[in-house]
Amino acid sequence: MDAKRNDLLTGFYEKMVLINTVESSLLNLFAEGLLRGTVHTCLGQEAIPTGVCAALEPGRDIVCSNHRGHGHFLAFGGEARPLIAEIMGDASGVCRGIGGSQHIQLGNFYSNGILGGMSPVATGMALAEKRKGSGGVVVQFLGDGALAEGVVSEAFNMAALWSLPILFAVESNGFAQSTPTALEHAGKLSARGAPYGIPITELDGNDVLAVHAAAQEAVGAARGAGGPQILFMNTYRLGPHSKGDDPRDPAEIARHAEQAPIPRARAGLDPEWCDTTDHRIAAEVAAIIQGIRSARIAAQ
Amino acid sequence: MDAKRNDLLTGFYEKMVLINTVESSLLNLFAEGLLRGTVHTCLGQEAIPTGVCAALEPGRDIVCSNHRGHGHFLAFGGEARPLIAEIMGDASGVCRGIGGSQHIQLGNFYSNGILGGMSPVATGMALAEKRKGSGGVVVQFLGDGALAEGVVSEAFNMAALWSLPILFAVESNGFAQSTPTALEHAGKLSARGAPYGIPITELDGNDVLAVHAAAQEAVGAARGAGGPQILFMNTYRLGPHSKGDDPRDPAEIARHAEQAPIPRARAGLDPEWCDTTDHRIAAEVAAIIQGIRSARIAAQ
Amino acid sequence: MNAPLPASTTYAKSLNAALLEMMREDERIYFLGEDILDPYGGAFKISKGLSSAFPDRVITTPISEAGFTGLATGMALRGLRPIVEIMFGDFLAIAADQIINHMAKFVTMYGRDLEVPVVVRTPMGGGRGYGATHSQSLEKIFLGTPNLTVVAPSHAHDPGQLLRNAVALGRPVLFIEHKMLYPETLLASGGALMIEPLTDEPFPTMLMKNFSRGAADVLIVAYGGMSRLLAPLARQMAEEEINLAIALPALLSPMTVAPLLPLAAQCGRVLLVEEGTTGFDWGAEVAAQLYAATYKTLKAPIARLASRAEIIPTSTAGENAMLVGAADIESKILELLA
Amino acid sequence: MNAPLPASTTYAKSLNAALLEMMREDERIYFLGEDILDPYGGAFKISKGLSSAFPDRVITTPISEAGFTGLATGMALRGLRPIVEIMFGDFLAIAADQIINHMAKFVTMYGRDLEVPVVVRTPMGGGRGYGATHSQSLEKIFLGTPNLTVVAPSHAHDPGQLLRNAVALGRPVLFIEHKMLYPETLLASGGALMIEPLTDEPFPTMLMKNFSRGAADVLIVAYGGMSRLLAPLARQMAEEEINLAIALPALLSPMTVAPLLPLAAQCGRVLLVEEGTTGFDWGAEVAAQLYAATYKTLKAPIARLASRAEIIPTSTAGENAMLVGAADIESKILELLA
Ligand SMILES: Cc1ncc(C[n+]2csc(CCOP(=O)(O)OP(=O)(O)O)c2C)c(N)n1
Ligand SMILES: Cc1ncc(C[n+]2csc(CCOP(=O)(O)OP(=O)(O)O)c2C)c(N)n1
Ligand SMILES: [Mg+2]
Ligand SMILES: [Mg+2]
Repeated sequence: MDAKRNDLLTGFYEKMVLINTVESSLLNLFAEGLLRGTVHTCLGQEAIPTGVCAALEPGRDIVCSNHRGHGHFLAFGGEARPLIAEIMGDASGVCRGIGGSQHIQLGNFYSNGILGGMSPVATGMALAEKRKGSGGVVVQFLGDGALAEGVVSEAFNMAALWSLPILFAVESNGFAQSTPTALEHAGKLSARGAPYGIPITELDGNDVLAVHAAAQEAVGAARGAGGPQILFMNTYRLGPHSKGDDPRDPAEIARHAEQAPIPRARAGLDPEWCDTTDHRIAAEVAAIIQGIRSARIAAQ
Repeated sequence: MDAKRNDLLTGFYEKMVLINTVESSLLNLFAEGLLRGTVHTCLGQEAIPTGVCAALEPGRDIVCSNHRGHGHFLAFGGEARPLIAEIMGDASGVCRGIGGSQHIQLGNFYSNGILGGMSPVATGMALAEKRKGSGGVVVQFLGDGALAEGVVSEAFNMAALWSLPILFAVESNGFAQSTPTALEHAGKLSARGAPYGIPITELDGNDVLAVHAAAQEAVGAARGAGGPQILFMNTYRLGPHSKGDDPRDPAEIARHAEQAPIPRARAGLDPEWCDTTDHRIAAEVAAIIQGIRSARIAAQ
Repeated sequence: MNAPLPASTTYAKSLNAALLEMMREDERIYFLGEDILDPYGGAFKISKGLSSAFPDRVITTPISEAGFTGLATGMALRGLRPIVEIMFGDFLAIAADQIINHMAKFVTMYGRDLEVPVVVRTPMGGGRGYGATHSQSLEKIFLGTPNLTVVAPSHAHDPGQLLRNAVALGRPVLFIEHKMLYPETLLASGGALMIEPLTDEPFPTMLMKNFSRGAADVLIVAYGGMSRLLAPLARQMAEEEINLAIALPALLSPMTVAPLLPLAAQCGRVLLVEEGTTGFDWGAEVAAQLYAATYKTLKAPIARLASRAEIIPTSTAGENAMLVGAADIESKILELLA
Repeated sequence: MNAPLPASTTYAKSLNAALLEMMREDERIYFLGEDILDPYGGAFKISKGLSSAFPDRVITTPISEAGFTGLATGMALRGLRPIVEIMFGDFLAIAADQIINHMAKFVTMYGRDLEVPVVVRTPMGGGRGYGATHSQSLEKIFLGTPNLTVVAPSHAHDPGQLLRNAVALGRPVLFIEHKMLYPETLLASGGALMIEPLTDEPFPTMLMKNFSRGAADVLIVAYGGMSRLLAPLARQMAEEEINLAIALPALLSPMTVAPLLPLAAQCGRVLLVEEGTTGFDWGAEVAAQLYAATYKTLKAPIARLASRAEIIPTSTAGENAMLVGAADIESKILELLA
């Protein structure tokens, strides 16, 4: 592995571990009763936010995220403290505790909890950036399940019709909530954008370097007037859909855990450095949470 | 041309002339002020309703129609008098004058004025017929413009997922109201159902025998547990979108008129018989309209 | 038609049991929605066990709320009796066209009455910190839709029985369940509370009283999840000797105030409570009708309580401040009596 | 802010002229919808000439009402000022989720105020025999939606100026135009009628009176297309010496009755008129608020008129029987005065 590739990978590893640590901590907080509502974690899917967002320029590019958006937020440059505080419903959160896990906005980052609903909104943003000549590209993250919403098809059509700078980043984890893809999608899911003439790249979404390379290419094409792009990334969710019960076979989950993005990245890195990094980030996140807790207690 | 083919063609010719005559008469009634609201005629598109509905069994098959549905109604076995009366808002109409041009139901025929909205409804009917084991097939007529409604994509997915007996019959006349297809659809429109694994046949929708043959095959496949089918039929609307203004170049319309279904069918038939048929049907439709008028005057 | 309540079952269990029973009795009943198969059994577990018992008639759908709502309409038009679950009531907005311009229209649009026996059930309401798009009480956008019946049982009703009645109606029903009611044990008369039906329709109004002698001081009219706040409040106020008559209509639309008039006239003070946001709400129609029917006989203007006309925050503090709460109701009652 | 009305222009021309002017003045304004390009210029010709003058900023869309409404929201979030045309107001139901759960939510859902300058305009109403899915007054499903402003100018307003004000608002506006008003010449004082603004907001309430001396016998509150029925009726009743004060609010939601109170108190008789179907309608909220604010001072219960809670028939006879008409209004006035 060359030096540049190694630099990239260490950076990605750090980001993925941060995402993983924040998500695990959120599940713990939920179990502790310190967090209400709902929380969809992207455990096992860390390569996609990390690789895709590394191909973006947060100053001019835009991310439209969905219900499973914490990783997108962190990978796009958002900080862990205001994110965690937000999900804990704290007034110091990025949206003053009002938005919560599924409704987050900061700068060029927007999320909403209605599946598929952000697709036309993101398409409109891409139209605006194109007309303003900003050079900005919009990334719209979508789960495989959300592809069944009609409004996503409408967005595909409009984005292609007007050749807009948007990347539809599909995180295909094989499930929507409890339902396997085969029970809710006919035919070839990755080809949904094909009749609109949108270029589609299907790839292993657990290989962070591959995700990043594909995203760079797709974002570059979109920025260079190549119109909309689709990345169809295969991955697997290691955690429950939100909190609590998971009807899947634990053996299946364990099998996928071996192929998860973090162990895969780790295989190309110095194990000692990885351990140090893991501990450092664990400590950082723990400190953030401790800080929020203390402030809460102090305020009472 | 063999005898059977000739029998078919004469029957189709009569039906197409009936449709054409009713539609023209409706436009005249509108111009006369005897008909309010809106009226979308299928002048120039007569082959599609005629050929498709001839492949159906009105007793068990179902037609879900759209805003341009008079031809579908007549071709599916509906009578001209109650149809015309309905569109004239007469209490003797098939829906007592309440539904009007876009909202007609009788037996297994249903239409509605919301573009694309009948696609999931038709899909549900197909599910019901399948579960009841009736052997019935549902035909859902759709314009090219309506394919942009997201709910149509949702219906494609469900129909294919559950392998339902439904035929999506697309009448692609190159326009939606005033807008040419290229201004509202990206990519390859006929391929929209492809990613769902739905078999698609694209064909000349002005050749009534070809339409009928394709419909027979598609309906047969759907009935035989082959799941949903798409016929993508290219045609051209010779009349205005509804009544009144037509922004298209008259020369373009004239060029297409030569290739319209009725002149094309006529070319394979005895011209004298055709003339007699034309006159007979004209007289029949005129008598129907005269009857409705007289009854109206009598009622006043 | 309205059998006695089974002892101490929950709102969720009542619905689940009714579904199982109905599907056993009637082959035309289908159940459709997202993530409804066992072992998951639906986001709120209302369909638990259904797919195991009736694998052919329980259909898990793609995430296409408009699509599968329309699908159900088509099934209903062709002789089946589908029950649709919309996972969160907020997503009804996606299916609005299918409900308003298709399902409800077909009943009479063709100049004759068609049977359209379809029930769309959905959990509404806040209180769980789900945030702006998963906590609303959006039923009000469907109230007044011609040919659409909107029903919202409180936990003083037997929700399972009402669901049976909805399926039996033969016309489109939107069936609203407050998500905070699911774990609640159904209310029955006992202690300070007397509960009885005020009307004998398929979707009756239940009357909950916290007194046995004397007259009511205030008539409260509320529906759905509000019973969760009102039952404890009524118990508490019984000790303070404030007599409350609480009418809980299950039938939101179409609606008549006629059964409420004797009570309204009797106490002269009326409070309307709902969780939806204020303005153009359920209470507006109730108030307008009540005022017209009791004209000048009330002792005070009708009080209306609803949630603030804002989006619903995720944080506990924000949600509590925004949604109507027991404290708001209590102080309105005291205000009315002052 | 509300310039004097140009002499004898129509409702449609006023809108068209305002659009042309606004787009000339502000490069951020885009116009989106179905079939809006020249020479067709939109189903009701409101966008005539726009695409010729501003080819880059007039975008004809696919038949995807949810999609292009969401598109406009995205444009608005990123600094543009889109105006969306929904060809028939009935199709708003398709875009309900995009309006309620996206457009309106973004304004405050993120804990801070975001600018979402988007206007959705659409023709509503019956009277042209278009039938059940092209004749409704569906605005009522959006009334009371937090963060959504609903505006419906009558032809006593200057609709073009109100559209300018809607675009300037910086927040989502649903702008309702009754399709029967398009060919109407805008009303101005003259003959028996006096017209003046009652309030001075961006979306003012206009007051139309058919008398110059004495007091009003009845206060009528109505909006949008109802002015078409009310203006001739007011002229006719002037001859019968029945004094009518007709308040025509343009701002439907959010709404306050405060400006109406002096008039209501003065005449003590109030009639509310709207074309939407009866029940859970605009008038319910107006009535509830008016009753509360005028408690026991009115001379008679508030009268409410709306269309029958049925689907809208195509036939002339059916449509006339179902929709609220001038004769219904007249007899309600006489009833109030009896
Ligand atoms: C319109 C809508 N329908 C349903 C839901 C409830 N819901 C939340 S996440 C989810 C599954 C989504 O699956 P997918 O899109 O594959 O994303 P994943 O959760 O797998 O990341 C569902 C059904 C929702 N939030 N919005
Ligand atoms: C949901 C919806 N949007 C818009 C319309 C208005 N409208 C009626 S017909 C039409 C064009 C339809 O084009 P297409 O589907 O190609 O059918 P065609 O008229 O060409 O037969 C439009 C936009 C409608 N009826 N329904
Ligand atoms: Mg998934
Ligand atoms: Mg067409």
